[in-house]
Amino acid sequence: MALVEIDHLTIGFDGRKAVSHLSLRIERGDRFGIIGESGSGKSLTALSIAGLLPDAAQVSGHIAFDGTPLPDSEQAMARLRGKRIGMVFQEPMTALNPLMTIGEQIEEAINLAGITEVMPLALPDLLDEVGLAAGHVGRFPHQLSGGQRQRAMIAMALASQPELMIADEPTSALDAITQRTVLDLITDICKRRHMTLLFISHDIRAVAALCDRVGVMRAGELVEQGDTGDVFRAPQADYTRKLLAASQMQRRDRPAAATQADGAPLLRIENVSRVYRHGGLWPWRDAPVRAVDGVSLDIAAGECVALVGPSGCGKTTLARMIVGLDDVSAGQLVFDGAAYRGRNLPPLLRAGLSLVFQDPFSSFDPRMTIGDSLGEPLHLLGRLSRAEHEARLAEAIEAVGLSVAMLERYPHEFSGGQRQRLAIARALVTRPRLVVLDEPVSALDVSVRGDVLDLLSRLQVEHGLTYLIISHDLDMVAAMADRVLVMEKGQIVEEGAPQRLFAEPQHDLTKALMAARLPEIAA
Amino acid sequence: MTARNTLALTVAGLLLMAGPALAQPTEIRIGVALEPPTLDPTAGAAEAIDVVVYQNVFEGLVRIDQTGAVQPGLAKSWTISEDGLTYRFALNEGVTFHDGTAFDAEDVKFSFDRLLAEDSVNAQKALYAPISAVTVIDPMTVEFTLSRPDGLFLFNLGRGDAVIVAPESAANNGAEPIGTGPFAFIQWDRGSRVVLEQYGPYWGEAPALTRASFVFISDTATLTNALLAGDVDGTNNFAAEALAVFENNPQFKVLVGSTEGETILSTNNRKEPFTDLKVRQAMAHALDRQEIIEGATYGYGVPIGTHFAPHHPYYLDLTDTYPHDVEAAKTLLAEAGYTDGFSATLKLPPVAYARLSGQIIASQFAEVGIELELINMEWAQWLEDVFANKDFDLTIISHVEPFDIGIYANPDYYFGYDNAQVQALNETLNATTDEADRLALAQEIQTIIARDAVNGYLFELAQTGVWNAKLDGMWQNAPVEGVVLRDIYWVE
Amino acid sequence: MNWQQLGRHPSLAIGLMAATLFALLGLVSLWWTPFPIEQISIARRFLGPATEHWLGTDHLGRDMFSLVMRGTLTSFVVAGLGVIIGIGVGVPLGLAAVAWGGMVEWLVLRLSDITFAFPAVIVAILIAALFGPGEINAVIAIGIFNIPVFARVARGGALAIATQDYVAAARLAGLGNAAIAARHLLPNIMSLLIVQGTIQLSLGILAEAGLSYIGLGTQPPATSLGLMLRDAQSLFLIHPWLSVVPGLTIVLIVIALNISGDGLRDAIDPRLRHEGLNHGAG
Amino acid sequence: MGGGFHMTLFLVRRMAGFAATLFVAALVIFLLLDLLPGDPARFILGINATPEAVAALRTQMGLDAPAHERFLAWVGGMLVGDFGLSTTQRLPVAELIAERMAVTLPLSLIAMVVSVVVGLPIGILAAMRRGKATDTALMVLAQTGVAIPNFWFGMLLTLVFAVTLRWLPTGGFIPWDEDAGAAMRGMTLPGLALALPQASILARVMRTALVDVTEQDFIRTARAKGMTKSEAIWRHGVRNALLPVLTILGLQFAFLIAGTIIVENVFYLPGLGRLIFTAISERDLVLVRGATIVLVVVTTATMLVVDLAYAFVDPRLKGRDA
Repeated sequence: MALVEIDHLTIGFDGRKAVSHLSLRIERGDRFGIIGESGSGKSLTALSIAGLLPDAAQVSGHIAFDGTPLPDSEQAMARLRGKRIGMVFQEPMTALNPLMTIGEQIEEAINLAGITEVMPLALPDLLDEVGLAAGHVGRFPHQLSGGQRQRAMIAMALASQPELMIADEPTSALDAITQRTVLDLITDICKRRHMTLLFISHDIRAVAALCDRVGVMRAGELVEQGDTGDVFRAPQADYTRKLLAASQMQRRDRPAAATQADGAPLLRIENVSRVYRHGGLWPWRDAPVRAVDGVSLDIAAGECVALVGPSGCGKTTLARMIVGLDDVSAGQLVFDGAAYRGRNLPPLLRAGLSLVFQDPFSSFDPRMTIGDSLGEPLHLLGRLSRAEHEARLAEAIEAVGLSVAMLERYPHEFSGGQRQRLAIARALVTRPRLVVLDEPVSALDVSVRGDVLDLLSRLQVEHGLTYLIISHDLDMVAAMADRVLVMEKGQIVEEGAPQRLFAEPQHDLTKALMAARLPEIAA
Repeated sequence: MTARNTLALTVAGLLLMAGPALAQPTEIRIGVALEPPTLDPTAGAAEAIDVVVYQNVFEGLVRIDQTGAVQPGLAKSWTISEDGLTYRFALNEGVTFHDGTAFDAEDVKFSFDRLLAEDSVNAQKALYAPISAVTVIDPMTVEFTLSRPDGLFLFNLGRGDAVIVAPESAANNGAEPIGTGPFAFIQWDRGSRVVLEQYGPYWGEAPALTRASFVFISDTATLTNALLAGDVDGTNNFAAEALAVFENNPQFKVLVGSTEGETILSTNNRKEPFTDLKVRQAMAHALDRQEIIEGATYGYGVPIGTHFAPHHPYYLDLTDTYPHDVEAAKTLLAEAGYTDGFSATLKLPPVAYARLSGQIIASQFAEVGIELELINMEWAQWLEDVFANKDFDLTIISHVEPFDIGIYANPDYYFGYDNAQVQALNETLNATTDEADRLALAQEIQTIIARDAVNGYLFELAQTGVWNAKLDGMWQNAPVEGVVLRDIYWVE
Repeated sequence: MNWQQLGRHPSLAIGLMAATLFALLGLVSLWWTPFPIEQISIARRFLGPATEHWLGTDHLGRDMFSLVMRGTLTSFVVAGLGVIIGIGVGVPLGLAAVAWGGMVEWLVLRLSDITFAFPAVIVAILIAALFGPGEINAVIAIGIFNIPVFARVARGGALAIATQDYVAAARLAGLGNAAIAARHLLPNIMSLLIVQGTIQLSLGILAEAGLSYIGLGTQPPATSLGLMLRDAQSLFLIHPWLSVVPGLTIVLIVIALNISGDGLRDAIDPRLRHEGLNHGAG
Repeated sequence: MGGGFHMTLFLVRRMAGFAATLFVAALVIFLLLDLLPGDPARFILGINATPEAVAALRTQMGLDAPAHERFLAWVGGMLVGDFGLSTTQRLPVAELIAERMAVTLPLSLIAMVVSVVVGLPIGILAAMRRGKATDTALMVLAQTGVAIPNFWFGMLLTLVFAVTLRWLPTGGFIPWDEDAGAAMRGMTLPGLALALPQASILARVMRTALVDVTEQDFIRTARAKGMTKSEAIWRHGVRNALLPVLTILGLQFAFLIAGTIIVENVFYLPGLGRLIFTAISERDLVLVRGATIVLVVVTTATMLVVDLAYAFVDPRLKGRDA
């Protein structure tokens, strides 16, 4: 008998269907993965099994757990969750109560599970199982790293020794290295405990690595399901094929002519440091934090340089100083022969530099038309005639493959991929020479990432651009960059061409990053 | 019965059911609107001081009775010289201050030397200016020498400003008053109440009450509730607007009496256009006294046509000098050159009678073309602006000093009336002691100021007390400021 | 905000409608009242509601309905000007704190601390003593009270906006602090300000009533709901109607404004608007 | 992070800010009062006093010294606990304020306790029954509670409980040491009158905060652990929702200390608000500025306490500048 059996599940909000007529079976011992992009209804499906759908949801269809329909009463459903289902959520920071220690929260899960006989040993055992040191018990969530928090979440889910574990995007908020260790941990535990797993993710490679069965969801419907090997070897649905294709990054090679090294570098970073002090002007302020620590590097015109490193390594701070959003504490920057210290970047020089942000949803003012937003950087060029102003906007928006008519619209009318195109258009409007790309595709759905990267490649060639890409996505970096810099704790620890660097990593960090890469899906 | 009174009667009915009042037969709690800033009647003008301590804690050589007549006080008798310049007082024996120290002629001399001293802060110092010397003849006899005869001298000795204090305690009287009266000060819970207790060794007849508290309740609605609930036993002066609550209630008695408060529309006689007699006459015609009395005092005020208390034997009814006549007023204004009227300001102190009268007068004046801008002020500011700096057009104020017609003889006074004839008459009046002559003189002045329409004469304030029906002996009238406790008693 | 959204929030619709109705009633009194409000006629005082005087007459014989109309206007104007002062001074301060940061932010915070440290009633008493009691005094006191409120709301809202990438994009585009505050921060905290403004408006109407009660607010012959209530207070046992009319008007206006404020917040806050979807759409 | 050391730093910083606020506030108060029209001496002596008497009193009250000398003397005096002598009452200002605090402080506390005891459960209940009839009814009640003018409600309470039922006095204050029971009875009705709007506000804030918290992920986590929705709200939601409520409580206490003047009037209580009110009308500037600065101290100190309490309750804020 299947542990979970879903029959014609339909979930709607205000009459709009988020999940429609979904049926699937998860056998005992299965590790079942659901793949889908944002809004595909995959999380709602998972929540419906645990009876955790929002109150406003209208549900029809049947869900049976271990052969019995899910109970109607919240009381009975809570008991079922507490004893037989464990759950791990995406964002461990918000999923943990900020006012309680980790130990208290895990202990609470143990108490709720009601397994008194194992109580005396439970907490240390659990900590041991998820790899948390006993010293963390007394800490609050904000005092732990993302990975540690997710381990605590897993410990809570395991407390009742559940038959089913539901993991909803458990790693997408974590950085590459941590992501891998948490996935490995989940795999280990499932194997050891013979636990059934429902794994929800947008990352096709993670599903491939972890699950033996897989379902693919799109716009509320299950387009395909089956054994992982079968589905990926011979995908039936177009959508699955598209996802598979997108997961395999091809190297975007450019004609060599694009790189025109003419001696002097376009951007030179000379021994730049950035020190943050907290506590204002008081004499007893806190010890300073060195976010960037003596970094020097050159970027030649036409080059595509990538800066990789774990979160908090200082790569974003460095980018902010380069584009003039922040000031250096020591050292200086030289762009196109002119030295500056950050925010003192003069307007005309500013026009030669631009930045594309990571999150296309927050990079446009929701109250301004796209045209107004795109036109903003044109201030840097001094007074332009109305005609020239409009010509520039048209040029930029057409360059990214969108139409001039869209300039009148507002940001909420666009999808994520379109917005990122618009963000790139804005970066181009002043015809800059250097574009800094901060995680340019990581906030986008997998299926559109490739398109955006293609666009970037094309633009680099067409406009003779120089790119500095900030990212932790090694596959993307490998596909785009001519040169990769690895950064850790404010310093650059390794540098080289991507092929060489990834083949023979020297520094420990680079090695760890490489080790954390999920295997490509065998075609 | 009108529907409006139903609620009041319902409340009253419930009171009856609630059973007999809980008050003890020898204690009294009196609600008063204003808390005194200090308890020393010789160091401040506030009426609230006298309300609490006058004749209760402190006594003067003589005392004023309910009718305004002068009676023996600490002085059991006195003789006046032929020329009216020497007063010799024989003092009562066995009088002690509440701190136990004995009272004698030295205390009298001390009190008046203090009052008249260079650095004296007595508010009414001017009234005692005729005193040229106070001489101790023997411990029980004291003699006052005046520089000129003063018809009001004895009355003034009976005022709160001239009470006898002891040198040992005088400096501290503001916070802890020590006098010779039938009640001794017990405590002052600031912002809340003053408690007095019968003084055992009092030299005179012991009062019926053993204990009295003055509870300070400024809000009329609150005072109404406190009276209804029996939390206070009475109040000497209750807002006329809410008297209806108590008027037909057998649990309470309403005492309507007279005060010395002539309420006038004070006019700045120095200032255009009020320098013009015709303008002042027009304003007098424009006033509808009856409507003002009805609206501002709910009919309790007594109309006056001049600056004199109607209950006084010297009073002359001049209310018909300028009867309410809109047409006459308009004609006079036109004659004075103000065909279209004029505008002026009316500065109002923070008392209900002034604020209400002001609104009504503004409405009445508007009918004859005079536009009034009402400016409401606090006391401190009113005193400075209107009284000290004389920066005003019109104001409404009650002059509560007894027999204060002399202010019309002072051209520097705030309303600035300068009439040599009145000044001469007043001088004669001050120096005259013969009753018939005094009456004639006083009435002549009354007539002149009424004809001159110096100010708009509105009404004499009434004193409207509300008391528990079982209380008796309260003063109905207020010839001087104060709530005199000595005669009050509970009837069974 | 459009009509459809209004339909989805019935309490908001009712609140806005009631508040608007009262505001209109007040506004009309500028041109027309059934009787002139200055007209005093002692002979006609304390009349009950009847066909001629819909709500009866007060202690000076004035028409109660006319007084309520004008009183509503005064209450709205006093509270409204208080809000305008609060917004006019507080919002620029709050925005400047975010746009400039550092020393400016520190100063703004201290300034708002200090303003905040002065209780509103005390400010009103001091101002009344300085300039005399009256509507202006009430406006200033309520305005001063509103300044730190709006400064904090503006700062709080703008802080959240300032972390958005489009603000960084504007800086990249060479916009100065003032331009960023005006172009990006202000428009995006507008809805926040509208909600807070509605709430402060209702507080202001109550504050005006309170100030009038202790004699520091509106002064006769002008009138306000608070002043009417104060005048009627001592007559409550004899003529309760005189208190009920202005009292109930105040209660209704305040409730209407509060419901509008709450409703606007629910309607505008996208987190609440998309309630349900944000739980699961992963 | 070194918690203890950071905590001390945090405290020291906060205290320094506190002192700076107070100094500026003192300056503002002094300047403002110096501008007031109206002569205190003239006020005391009334309309018939001679100019000489007024001048004599002015000298006696120390009004003749230059402004900066008077300011320094005032601030210097306060540092050693000397607030000066009231000009009208001739008593130490500190003593007068202390007397009034014996009324205002307990009154505010009673109002606070009542509003917390009534307001929070109503807010929690409404949030739990969100969207249902109970919620609507409670929130209508709370809306009305906020909307009724204070003095009106006080009057109504008096009519019912004091005048008609005679359970409690209409007002007035019996000192605590004289009869604590009577003092308590006297504070009951004003306490209730003050508590009504505060409780209504608290109920609304609590409801909103709890509804917000209910949408947080950790509530879902708690439910995933095996709690029902209401258990999760009780055990995890309420404590988190109390954080914003704490700020409101601080504001309310500060407001109550100063804002009781209206209720003090209705119940003729000798509180701080009325002291300032009468002191200003009597132009007793020494008393006014003393009492005002005390209020400012209380308000600012309350905010400080709230900040510290926040840091104490919320582990995320420990050792950080809020």
